Amino acid sequence: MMINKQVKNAEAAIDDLNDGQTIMLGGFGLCGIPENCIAALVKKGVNNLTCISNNAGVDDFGIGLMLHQKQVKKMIASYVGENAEFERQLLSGELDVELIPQGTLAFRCMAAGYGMPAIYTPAGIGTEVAIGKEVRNFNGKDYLLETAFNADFAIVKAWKGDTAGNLIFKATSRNFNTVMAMAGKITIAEVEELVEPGQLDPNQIHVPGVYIHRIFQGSHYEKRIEQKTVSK
Amino acid sequence: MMINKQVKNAEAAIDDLNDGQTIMLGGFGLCGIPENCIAALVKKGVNNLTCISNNAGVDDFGIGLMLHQKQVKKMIASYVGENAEFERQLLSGELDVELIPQGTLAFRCMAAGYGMPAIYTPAGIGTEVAIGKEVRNFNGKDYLLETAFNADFAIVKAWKGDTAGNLIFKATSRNFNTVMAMAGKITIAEVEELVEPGQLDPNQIHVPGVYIHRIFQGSHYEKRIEQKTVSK
Amino acid sequence: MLDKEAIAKRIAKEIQHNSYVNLGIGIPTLVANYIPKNIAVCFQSENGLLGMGPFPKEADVDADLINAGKQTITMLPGAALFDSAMSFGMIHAQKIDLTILGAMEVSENGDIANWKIPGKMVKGMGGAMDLVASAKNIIVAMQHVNKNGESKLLTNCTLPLTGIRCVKKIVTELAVLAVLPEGGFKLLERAPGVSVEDIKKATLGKLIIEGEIPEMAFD
Amino acid sequence: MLDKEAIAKRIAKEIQHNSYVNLGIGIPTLVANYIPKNIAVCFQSENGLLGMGPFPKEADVDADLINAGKQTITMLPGAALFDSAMSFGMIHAQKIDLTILGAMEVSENGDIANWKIPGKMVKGMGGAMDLVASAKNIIVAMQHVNKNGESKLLTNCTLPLTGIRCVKKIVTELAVLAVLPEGGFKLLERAPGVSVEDIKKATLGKLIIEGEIPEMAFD
Repeated sequence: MMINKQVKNAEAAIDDLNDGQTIMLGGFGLCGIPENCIAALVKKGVNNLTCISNNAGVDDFGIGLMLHQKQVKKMIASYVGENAEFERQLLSGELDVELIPQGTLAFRCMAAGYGMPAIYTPAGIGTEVAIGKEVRNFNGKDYLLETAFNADFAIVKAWKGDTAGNLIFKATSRNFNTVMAMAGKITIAEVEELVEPGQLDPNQIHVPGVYIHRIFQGSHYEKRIEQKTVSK
Repeated sequence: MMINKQVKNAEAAIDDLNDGQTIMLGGFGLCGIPENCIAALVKKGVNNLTCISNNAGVDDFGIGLMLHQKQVKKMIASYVGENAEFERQLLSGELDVELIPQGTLAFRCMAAGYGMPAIYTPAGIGTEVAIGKEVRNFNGKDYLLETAFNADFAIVKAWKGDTAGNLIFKATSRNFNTVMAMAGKITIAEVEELVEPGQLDPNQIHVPGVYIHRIFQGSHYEKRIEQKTVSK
Repeated sequence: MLDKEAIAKRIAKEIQHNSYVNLGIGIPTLVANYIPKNIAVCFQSENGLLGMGPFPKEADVDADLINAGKQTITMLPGAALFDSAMSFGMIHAQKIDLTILGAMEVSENGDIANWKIPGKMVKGMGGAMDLVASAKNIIVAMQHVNKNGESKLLTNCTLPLTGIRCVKKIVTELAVLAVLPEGGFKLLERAPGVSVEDIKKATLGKLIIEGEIPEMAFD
Repeated sequence: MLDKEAIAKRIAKEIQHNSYVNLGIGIPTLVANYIPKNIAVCFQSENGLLGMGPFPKEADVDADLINAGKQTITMLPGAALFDSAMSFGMIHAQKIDLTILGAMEVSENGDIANWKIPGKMVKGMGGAMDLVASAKNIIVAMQHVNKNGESKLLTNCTLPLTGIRCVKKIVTELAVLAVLPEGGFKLLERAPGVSVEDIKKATLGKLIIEGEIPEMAFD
């Protein structure tokens, strides 16, 4: 009998996510973000969160919706442009922001998912990112020691999933979703299409179900596009 | 125009692989080993090699064929059972053997492929594997510092590939082939089926072509089974 | 005294619902045959598979689908394939709930030796050092004494170690024992027909016996 | 003086056959439009794609397929998708041959500043610090002077750094310059109609001029 991770919906999935916790949210820009869970977090009104995510959404979508309700105490991200409310909270000191290189963000997630306590990266050497951090030289090149993230929840969005928790992503919506899925103490996956075990090709699975604690089929995906660019 | 990595065959692929070099060979047991390239290495008679591979083949197949010809100076592996010639060379001192934990083998390859100079692993703490290595405590647990491999060539075997070097593996023949493919200074991939760019689904590729320097369609795969076990 | 199948059957009772389990070579492999139907369990093979199924029918044998013991196997619905790095990543990140493996020696503080006998052939540690360094729960399946009649439950291991302070429970042909955090083998159950005295004789390390020791139940 | 398209066109000449290239936002993105047909080049987008193609037709727009600038894009035959960890892994392992990006300032020893203006809004470094810390070859595409007419080619950067000793070449509206390993901007080419004197006036850091400086050729 295969282990079943299915929960009813986003509300059920985040039921025990509480004030003051640290959460990871997958996505790059608005691509591959867990829309249903973000909506549920906004509805639940959970506060004082530390959010780890590459971006902070835009004013009226993605993590921007949580910022608007002042649910976020601290944001750890690599790029936070194009968000007026974010800017206001940052400048007023309401929001604590830690900006880190995008690769460092990915590797600190990966480290957590691989049971590595820390990793070495050359990104940020000689910059303010290196301040207060251990620098070590290997083979003539300097590296920063960066520690694994420790997140209470990771919330990711996949294209397809099965009730055993196996996930498949589409195109560039994969981004941070894989490494965050592997990094959460509790990982919640929302998927566009949830199927029974055996319906996904085991060879094509991007994240094995062992990393996933709760999974549900989301609904009403808006999948907003930040920069629609077309060629004639 | 897509970059083309195709070479004619195994002989062409290993043409500049020379005596004394360090090579990685993918596979777990005899599953997913680069049969064509091993045959070409045996035929070429290149010597004094340092081989990094999870196993050392069996007496008359896999890396065992190279051991038989005394082409291997040093073997870095995690498990080398069931190989009489290996045992003889080890006991006679002809062969230098470094046994390392299987996860450490995988991570030292991965580190090379990810540009990480070293990684921390708990495997081997308190054992003879830790002798002479740096031990560091993170969050109350001890870890060993293990350095990235530095291999002149990585030789892997995939199920399908395209001329741009993209690879897809089948079932458990994936094993070390992915991380080794990413780790070689020059990586050679032999595949059962080589197709044109565009024939593989970009979403299903296990190793992107950027890691692969030479690719060819192999022939006459024996795919020997070490332990055929069936249920009635 | 239990035979190998009975040891495997007893260990199967330790497997919890909704758990991910890594089975070593030998007796541990047999455990899969005794999982109750109502228990959801997913077996990991560290060469890159979650959802390992039984051995294949002759017609379904696939050289590309083997377990860590190099045996041909099958996949169950819901299985997932991955590479060796991710496999040991999930082991080190403690995503695998239980590891069951064999041992040559276990010490009373939970050290384990199972990969090398100096002077004899060294086959290598394979994935054992990774598994014992990280598993949340480790159960050892082994004979209580070696071929020379010497106890394998020792004060300190004499063979090169695979890992330290990691074994939580031991199931042998004679007994089920817990390794206490503060050290010592706590006798939990006797095999049918085996006396506490028999177990005392076969155990060299510190044996802790409190109250009546029940006989194993198998139902 | 070159316009943005001409800067991109000049940089395109730097791209070698059979190379993997990462293009930053702004002028670097335009470079893709000027690659000669006989040059095989593969563009990486660090959010997880190798083999990035042109913008899609209206009917082919896919919210799940964007580049690092969040623009909708397409994939070319032979493209491969991966996650952010592998993407930056291949960057750090120097599998990407060339990085082309914009800058606010470059110093004569190759330091680059392009992510933050203290006191003003901080948008974050995104992937820039990873790219400049690892790329084998970095070309900066930028204006020679800022909006206030101040040189962006300095002895030392005044803005917070993105990376140190990494820029190899700079292409501006006025000139092509190499950053020498021992320090200094070596003038390689003048833009059409631009004199060496014009470039001297616009360059605050150490400018090295040896012999006749040719005018850029574009074909």
